[in-house]
Formats: sequence, C-alpha cells, structure tokens
Amino acid sequence: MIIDMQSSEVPRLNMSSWEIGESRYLPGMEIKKLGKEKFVVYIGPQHPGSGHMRIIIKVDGDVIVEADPDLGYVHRTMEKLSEGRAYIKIIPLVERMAILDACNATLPYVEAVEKLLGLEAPERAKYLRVALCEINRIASHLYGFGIFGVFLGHSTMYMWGFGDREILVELAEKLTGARLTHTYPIFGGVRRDAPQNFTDNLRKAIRYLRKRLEDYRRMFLDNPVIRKRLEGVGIVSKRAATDLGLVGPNLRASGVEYDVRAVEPYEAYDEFDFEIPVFEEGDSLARAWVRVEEIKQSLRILEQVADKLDKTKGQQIMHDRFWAKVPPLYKKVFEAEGRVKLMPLFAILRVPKGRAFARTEAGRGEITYYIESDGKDKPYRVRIVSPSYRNAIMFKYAIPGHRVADLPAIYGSFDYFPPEADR
Amino acid sequence: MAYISIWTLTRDVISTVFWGIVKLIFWPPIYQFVIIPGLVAALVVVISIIWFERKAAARVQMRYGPLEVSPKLAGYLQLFADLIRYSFQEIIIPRTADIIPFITSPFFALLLSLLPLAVIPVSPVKWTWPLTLSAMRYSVLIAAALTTLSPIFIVAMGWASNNRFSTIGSMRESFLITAYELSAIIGIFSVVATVHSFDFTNIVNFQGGGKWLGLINPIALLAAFIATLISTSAFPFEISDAENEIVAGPFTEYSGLMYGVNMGTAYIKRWAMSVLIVLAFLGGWRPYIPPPNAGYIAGYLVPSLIVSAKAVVVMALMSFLRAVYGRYRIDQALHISWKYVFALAIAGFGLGILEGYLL
Amino acid sequence: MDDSDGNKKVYVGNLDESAERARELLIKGLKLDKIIDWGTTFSLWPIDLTTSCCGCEFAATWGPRFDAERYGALPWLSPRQTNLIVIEGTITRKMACALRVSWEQMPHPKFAIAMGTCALDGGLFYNSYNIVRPWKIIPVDVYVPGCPPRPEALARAIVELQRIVKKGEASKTILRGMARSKPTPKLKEDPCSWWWG
Amino acid sequence: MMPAKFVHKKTPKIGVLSSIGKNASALVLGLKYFFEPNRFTLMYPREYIVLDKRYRGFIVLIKNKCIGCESCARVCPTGAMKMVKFEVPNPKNPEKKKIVKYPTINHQRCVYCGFCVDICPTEALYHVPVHDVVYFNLADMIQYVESFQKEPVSPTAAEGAVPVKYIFDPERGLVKVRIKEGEKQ
Amino acid sequence: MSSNDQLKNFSEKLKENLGDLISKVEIHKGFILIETHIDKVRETAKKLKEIGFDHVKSVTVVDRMKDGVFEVGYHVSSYLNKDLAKYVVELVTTVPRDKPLVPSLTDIWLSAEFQEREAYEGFGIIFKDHPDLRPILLAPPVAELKPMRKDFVVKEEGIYRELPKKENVSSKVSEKKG
Repeated sequence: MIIDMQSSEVPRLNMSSWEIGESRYLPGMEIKKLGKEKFVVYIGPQHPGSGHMRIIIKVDGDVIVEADPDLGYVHRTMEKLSEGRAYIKIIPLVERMAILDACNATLPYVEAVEKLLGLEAPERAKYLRVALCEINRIASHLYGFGIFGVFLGHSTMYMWGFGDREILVELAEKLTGARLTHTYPIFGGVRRDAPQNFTDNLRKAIRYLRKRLEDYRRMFLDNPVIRKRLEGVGIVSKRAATDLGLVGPNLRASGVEYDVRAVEPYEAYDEFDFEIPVFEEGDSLARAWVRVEEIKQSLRILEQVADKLDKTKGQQIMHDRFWAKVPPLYKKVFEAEGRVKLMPLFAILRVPKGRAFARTEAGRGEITYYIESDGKDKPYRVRIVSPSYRNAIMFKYAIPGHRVADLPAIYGSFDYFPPEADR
Repeated sequence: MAYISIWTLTRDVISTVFWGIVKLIFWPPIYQFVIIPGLVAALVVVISIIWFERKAAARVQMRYGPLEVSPKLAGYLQLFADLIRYSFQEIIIPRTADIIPFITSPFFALLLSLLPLAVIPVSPVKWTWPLTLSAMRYSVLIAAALTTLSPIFIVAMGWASNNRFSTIGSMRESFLITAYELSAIIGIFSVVATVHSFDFTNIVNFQGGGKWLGLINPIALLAAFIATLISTSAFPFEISDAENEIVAGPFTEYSGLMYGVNMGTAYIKRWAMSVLIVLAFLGGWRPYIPPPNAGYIAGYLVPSLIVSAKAVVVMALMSFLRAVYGRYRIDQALHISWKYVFALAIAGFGLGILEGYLL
Repeated sequence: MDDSDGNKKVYVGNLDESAERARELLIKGLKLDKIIDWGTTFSLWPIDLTTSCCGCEFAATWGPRFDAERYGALPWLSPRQTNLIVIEGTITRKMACALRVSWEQMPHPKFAIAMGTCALDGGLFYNSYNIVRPWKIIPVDVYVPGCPPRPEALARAIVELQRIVKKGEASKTILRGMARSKPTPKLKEDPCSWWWG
Repeated sequence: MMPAKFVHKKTPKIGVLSSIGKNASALVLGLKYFFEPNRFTLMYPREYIVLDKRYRGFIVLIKNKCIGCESCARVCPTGAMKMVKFEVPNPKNPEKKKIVKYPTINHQRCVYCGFCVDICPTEALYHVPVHDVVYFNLADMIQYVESFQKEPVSPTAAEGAVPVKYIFDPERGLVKVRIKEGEKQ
Repeated sequence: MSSNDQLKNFSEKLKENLGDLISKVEIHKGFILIETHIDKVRETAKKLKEIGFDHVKSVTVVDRMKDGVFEVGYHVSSYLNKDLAKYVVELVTTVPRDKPLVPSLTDIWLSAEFQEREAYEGFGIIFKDHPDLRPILLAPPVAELKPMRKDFVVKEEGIYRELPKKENVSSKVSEKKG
C-alpha cells in the first residue's frame, strides 16, 4: 500500500456527524445548516477580539454556525528546539510559553527532570516554589480578568486587573530578580532565597488583595451589564467538558472535580489547608467566578506559605547533590545575596536514561510534560501539552450557536493565552 | 462745504464693518448652526468632553491619562495633538470601496447631526429664533425629526466601505436606529403633552421656578437619557462600533481626517441630543430670564451659554459611564430598548398627559 | 501664445514653482512642520497587533502603574487609524503575513518599535524553523532589548521615538514628500505566500 | 497531610429589582474612586524606579576575574554569550602565542536569565540593575570585551529624573515613595 | 504521589482487564506504559474508555529513527473517576516510519482531535478516519517539511564568536595584560 502524504482522501470538516456530550448540540443552542449565502468572517490575527490567533467563523445573520480556530501564530517550536539543547537551557525556553505564569509553566519540566535524576528539592525550596506558583496563579488570573474586561468593553476592569497584578509582579521581582521571566525553579531547588522582608510584604499584599476582590465583585461580576453578557453564554456541560478534555478553571466551572494539586499533590501542596472551588453552571459567569474563588484560596495558601517560610528561615534551598561540595565562594555569595551559584556541571548535565511524565496545575489548568532521556546531555524527546492548547478545542465546539458579539465574552472567559497554546 | 474728517469716515467704516460682522455672527441661522450651540461650541465641547472622558476614566482606573503633552494643563491639548495628527495623515480609500458615498457620508453625517441645533430656540427673545414664528410653534417636532437623519449616513458608510466588519457594524447601527428613535422621541414628546405645546420656548417657560420637567416627569427623562446613550453609541451601548467585536464597526476603513470627522460625529450627536434634553427637561436657559427686548449679549449669548453649560453636565454624566460599564450585546440592547426603555417612554408619556391634565 | 511647435499654450506661470513657494510659505510662515511634528509626537497610537508573549509587558505599559497613555499613545484597534506598530516579540511565519499586511494598511507617516529579543534576533528561538526576523519585514525605528523588556524600557522607546519624530520625521514625509530615514525592507519572499496560494 | 477539598458553589443570582441596586452599587464605587483616586503611576521620563540590587538587569564583565572557562557561553540558552579568542604573547615562551578567551555579549539575544552570572566560578560577571536602555541600530547591541566591561547607565537617571521606589501597603497596595538623596536602597 | 506499590498493583489490574490486547506493561516515572499492536489500538482504547479513562492528556509521538518506527502514544487519564485520576496511562503503538498510518482515536476520545492534527503536521502521521486532518500550528509549506522528525535537524550555534575586523581589540588586550 502506497501512502500519499498529501492525498486528497484527507477527510474534510463535517459538522453534522458530530456529537458532543449528551446531545448533538450544546444545551440551549441549535446549529443551523449553512445556507447558500454563507458569510465568512476572519477574526484575527490582527483583531482585538482574538489575541494572537485566528478564528474563522461562518455566520448566518448574527449567529455563528461554525467556528474553526486557527492556532499557531505564536508557534515557536519549543518541542523541537529542546531536542537540541542542554537540559538547563530548556528551562528559560519553555518558560516563554506563559511568561505571565512562568513558575507554573517550568515547574513540571523541572519536576520531570528531577524524577529522572532521582532527587527532590529541600523543604524550603518547595515552599518557595509554592509561593511563586501561587503568586503567579493570582497574577495570571488577574491578567485574565483584565483581558476579559477589555473584551467586554469594561476598561476599568482591565486597568484594575493590571494595576493589582503589579503588586504580585513586584513581589515576584523582589523574590527572583525578574518581573515575569523568573527562571526560578531549577533542578534540585530554586535559584534565590527570599529577601529579608518578603513575608511581611506578602502579608500586606494579601490584605490589600482581599479588599480589592470585593471591589471587583461590585464593579465587574455583579455589574448587571457584565452579568447579562456572561450568564448562560458558552455553556459547557460536565459531560462535554470531560469529553473535550478541558483543564483548569474551565473544567471546574463545569462541575468536574479535578485539580492536580488535590489529585496528585506535588511539591508541598499536601501540607496546606485549602479548598478547590467547583461551579456547576458551566457558563462564562461560572468560569469568571471560579477564578475569583481560586484567587481567594491562593491567598489562603500564600498566608500559610508565609508562616512556613518564616519557620524555615536560613535553610538550604538546593539539593545536596549540587550544594554539598561547592567551593567556599559559592556559600559566601549565598549568605551575602541569597543567590544560589550553579555548579559548572549544570551546563553539561547528563540525565539517566528513562521516561518521565509530570503534571502540575498552572494558572490556566493542567500542564503536562513528557520527557524521554537517552542518557545524554540533551533530551531525546520533550512533549509539552499546555492548558491553553487543551482548551483551544472549546472554540470549535462552544462557540457555534452564539452571536458574533458573544465571541469575545466566551474567548475571555476561557482565559486563553495563545503563546501558551502554540508553544 | 461740508468737511468730512478722515477720522470720522474711518470710524464710520470700522463701526459699520464691526456691527456688520456682529450682526452676521448673531444672525440666528449662522449663530446657532455655526457658533453656539453649533459647530464651534460643539467642537470645543467635544474636545473637552473627550478629554474629560479619558481623564475621568483614568482617575477611576488608578492612573493619570493623557498628560505629557501639556503637563500644566493636565493634558488638555491631547485632543488637539490627535486632531492635528489625524488631519495630516494619509487618507486611504480602499480600492473596493464605493468611492462617492465613502467620501461624502462622513461629512453629511456631521452636518446632519448638527442640524437639530439650528432649529431650536436658545433664548426666549423673539428675534433670536432661527425659524419663522409659525414654524417655531413646531420646533420640538422639527428638531426631533432632524435628529433621525444622520444615522442613515453611518449605515451608508459601513456599506460603502465594503468591509465585513463595517457591514456588521452598519447592520447593528440600523437595528439600533429603529430601537432608540421611538423611545427618544416619545420621551421628549411627553413634555409636549404636559405643556400642551410643540414650542420649545413655551416648554422652557413652563419650567420656571425650579419646576423642571425632569423633576416632574423623571421617567421620561430617564427614557430619553438612555435612548440618547443608545443613539450615540455611548457605554454601555457602544455596540455599532464595538472595538473588540467588530474593530471599529462602520468606521473600520476610514483613516486620517475622515476618521476624525467620524469620531466627532458621534460626540456632536450626543451634544445635540444633550441640548434637546436640557431644553425639554432641565429648564433650558432658566433660571435666567432675559428682558423682552434684550440685545446680543443679554438676549442671545448668555442664555445660549446657560443651555450649553447644562448640556455639558449631561454629557459629562454620559461620559462617566465608560468607567463603570462594559457593553451590551446587540440583542440585549434591542431587548432593553424595546422592552424597558420603550415602556419607560410610554409610561413617561402617560405621566406627561396626566400632569398636563392636572397642572 | 504659441510655442515653437505651434501648439496653443496658456501662460499660467510655473505651477510647480508656485506650489513650491506656497509650501515654503506654509512651512516658514505657519511653522506647519513644527505643528505636524508636535501633533504626531503626542499622538503615537500603537496598533493592537499582539504578536507574542511580550504583549504581557505591552499591556502592563498601558496599565495603571506605567500608564503610557500619558504620552498620548492609545492602543487602537483598526490599523487605518494608527501610526505605530510595537512588535511584541516573536514573529512566526504565519504572523509575518499579518505583520506586513497590518503595516501596509496603516497610513503614512508610521513608525515601528521592536520589543524584546525575539523581535531583534530571535532570542531563545534563534534557530527555530518557524520564526522570522521582523526587521526583514518592516522598518524598525527603535529596538528594545530584554525578554521581556521592562515597561520602563518600552516607555523609554516611546520617549525616544517621540524625540525622533519631533526632529521632523513626520513632517518631512507629509510636507516634503521625503522618504523615511529607515527604508522599508525589500521582501525576499512574500510572507503571505502560504496564505494566498 | 491535608489534601485539598473540593467545594461546590453556585454563582450568585440577582433578580430584576436587585439589579437596580447592583447598578447603583457599581456607579457609587466608580464615583468613590473618581473622588478618591488610588493612583500609583510612575511619571516615567521624570521619575524612575531604583531597582533592587537583586534585579537581573544588564550584565557586566570584570575582566581581571575572568579565567576563560567558557562556562557562561556553554550555559547561555540563547547563544548571546560567546567567547572570543585573543592571541597574546606568552611570557614563558615568546615564540608560541598564548590564546586567552573572554566572553562577549549580544544584547540582541540576551534574555537576562542570569545563568551565566550564577555559573561563573569566579564571580567575574554581575548584573547591573538597569533595564531601560534602547538602541537604534542592531550593530550597537553586540558588546565586545571593551564595552562589555562598562556599566550601562540608565538614560533616565542620566537625564536627572527623580528616583522613586515602591513600598507595599495593606490599604493602598503599592505606594510610590521618593528616594531622598543619600538614602540606601 | 502514588507510591510504587500502588502503581504495580494498578498495572496488574490493567493487565487483567485488558487481557491479551496488550503486549507489554511498563512502569515509568509518573505513568504506566501499555503497548499494543496497531490493529488492536481501537479495541484497547474502547476498553480503556469503558474502564473510565475519559480524556487524553497528550498525544505523544516519538520518532525512533534507529528502529525505523514512530511510537504513537496517548497519555490518558480520568476526570470523573477519582481513583483512576491518580494514574496516567500511556497507550502506545508503533508504526513504521515509511508507512505511518494509524487509526484515529478521535471518535473515542474527542480531546485527541487537535493533538492528532499536530502529530500529523509534525511527523506526517496520517490518522485514518480523522474528521479534519489539516495542519494546525504551522503554515502548510512548513508543515510539509515534517519538522518534528529526527531527520529534520535544527542546528545549534557554537560558543565562539569572531571579532569584527575593524576593531583591533587583540592588541589593546595584550597591552593591558602586559
């Protein structure tokens, strides 16, 4: 049998043979058959309502009958590039897929390599990782709210979201030395110790953010105009969410109880007392509310982390394998600046042969890494599946049946971040 | 032989020319259409209001807004900079556009949105009325009719641009026209029912002594206010040029000066509607009452300034909503305007009739 | 009046010269060039072409803490009304088409800022098969290093661009018909070839 | 061990009447912030943030400390840091030339991850907390050994702008504070 | 984190349930690998879905150029069944590199749709009966290169840089050294 790679037998798009969830259509919507006079509208990539992607929609009047997401406008071939680079160089590389959620994006990679190396970070390093992860999660949700505000024409929400995000960015900057691209977790630990007044500042920020969440509710979530736009829009049932394999807040807004922090607690997440909010409605409003509740829980985690950080002050933040035999200059620098100097062996780190799979809960949902090592200083294969990529399928199935004006509302509620999806 | 001093002659000529110019300026059609509350006032107000809109939103949003252009004036010159930039930028006319409507529509829309200002009285003094006495008796009717003209050209703009987003935008605009016009006109006409007159002068005179019709009949005021928001695509009804959905709606393809004109048109329309609302509901030039045979200043300039000041406040209120609201969806806006605003307008009209019977 | 070929000619003066004189009068008398440059300086509206992850810092620059709207720069949505492109990071092969099309849709005079290492020399993705260098697509006035650059760095780029414009970069194209100091690069291949056919 | 719990919640419902109240609530909140704005904008060209010492800004070489071990070039994820070989006369054997290597940096590529600074065994590289330098030519951005040793100057500071810092406040979030002369960061 | 014993027990259970559909079960770091023949992929997948694995986390294709095969793997797990959610199972099958034809599992796991498209554009694997097999991330001309295959090599730069000819730095350096 000869296979022609570009054969014409590639099946074409055929909506009618599709079934999602329990019914053929998403609840409350009926997909009309496209008439002769179809009107194709290209939303993006230079379009305010699309970000850096394109959605090709076919409209019948004002109702979208078909949506075809066209991804890849920020596809930077991270998987291929990582096959040619040393392990440590991949950390900043994969970080770029979600720089607003940097720690969460790199952590599973670091974990996977740590699994292969057979080492685990020291206690304080774990707390620092959790601290940065939660800071990033809140910052990422606030970013999402900001963009959501823009999509609904609510410029104040954008400004408030970005303004309050600056507090978290400032915290992260004080901790890691960079605003967004922290490159913080590293094999065996983290790169910097917390500065002197970090926990005090953290507590102040938590108090302020708690107060602001109430403002958000009054201004944005309970605002009748916004509610009207979100309520009952883009409903995804529990079954559909499972079938489509959604992740993160979008999944939990549809009533599925899944969060990697609870299912397979990584780092120090099993030591903290927190809840994971789950909403039943599955519409855009529920997706927005899930994030608000998650911010509240993240603040709760951060409070506990602050206590733990105070308790473990002065402890080692690097695994013994990379820290026991370092020259005295390294320890002097660590004591003076809290900066972990790296052994030159990091540049040519060889990882034992094997395969590892790691998953963590990033701001937008579960992020998974599959790493295969053949014993050399470069990985044989790195497979990254990011939350936005798994959520991208929603555009195809959740948008048809809605009006053109609902597209930004649904897009915003997914909190979709194209660089993360395209990798 | 009579000796004519060269100085006297010069003085006479100068005074003739001066008074001629003054007369021309205060000639009602010119004054109202071009100066106050027409083009010049409208431009000044629009520039100030856009500045206010940006600064007010910025205040709520924890920042400063336009500033560096003139830090001492808190960035007031920002709009002039934008205007200059617009005016000298390249004007692109897409090859696929329908050229004649594409070019002419923005200017027609601008002129027609100014027209209602040319038929309303801004002073009770008879010589200042821009229409004949008999026509003046129906000034509410004429002004209301003229407000409905400019949207047609916005629809034409979208059609002529031959762009998908423009087409969707103009479709939305045409949906909205039908939705708001009735409510706006019925809302304003409820005062007619109360006062038993189509004459703005009578309506304003009726509102003497703080007896503003907006206070007597707040329902109709609310209906007219919301209808104005819809008609001028102000938040939360910024739908026909919703940026995040359909780029700039009917104006997507316009560049340079022509977009500047378009941007001005929506605000000028809001200005005209605000002036109408002020006359109908907020007491017009009251509490000031000019003497019956007052001159240019006391009889024309002062009352027109009072009307303008009140209208600016109304506009500022409308602009502030940007900081609080997002935008509705088109079907929700239609739903609101037909189900609630229209009902409000009818209720206001009923209340107006009742009050007209009682008062 | 007949000229040597016997054609009838109406003498109306040298039109080119008159136009030239009128232009000089406008420039010298009204200082029109200064006015245009002033207006353009404080009205650099970047187009909302979010190309990559530097968009986070782009958005933060217009956020409350750094508030680039103070400079009169307002991110705008339709390319027809803008005059600045901020290339926010990586340009992939697919996005290169959108970048070029957006650039061509913008009216003159227009400017560009390349933001982030990805927009300068590929940054972390320097050897990727799916990215292009944006300065091969459109002319870039200011380069901002960093990955991503701090919002201050982008604000600095805007301030520097304002200084460039104030020196006459806008008026010379409008009034004198001169080319911009950074010429538009000639495309070696059509970035949109995959899209057209 | 206290694993996280899943808690089911519902979005709050509001009726037609309470929506009037919610409208008013949003408007009142807007007016509150209009009259008492909580602004913390940095007036950038006239003010600049004095960055933390730990900030990972531009990288500078201390040539005397450099031993030419190539670690920085090997760990650089972008190939911004590269070694340049120089031939210098060998004091012991004047006929054979000695080859010394120094790092050079390409700011077109550098992502300021700080791996090179952290991996340098002799602390020959360090970060300068400056990050608002822009360039007009791509060629200016490659720094060879000579220019790599110079600390970049923040153009804003050079223009005489006011240094500020941000402190955390539980009521107002971030608060801009002016740094007085002589005050330590 | 599930301990090793748990993983072993679970893999035993899987073996029991799937019977002779699978040829190999391996425990790796963080997931259980089950290998099956290409003809039995659909059957195994259906069985796995019946057990409760309701979504695909990742469609992982590995190019084993030395063996001349592609390893097509589906990392599956469960959302609705909390016991299964702890485990990630990779269903692996191999196809020859010169004839990469795999039955599509999109109709069993809808969540695999986009990832199968990605595998198609990156490796050129054709998923039979996939409803919409087009490149997803790359422009068609780039996708034709099949860039994810191992024989498409992306070059890394070296660690040395040449000095520009104008700048005669070496002399200065030597002066200062001396």
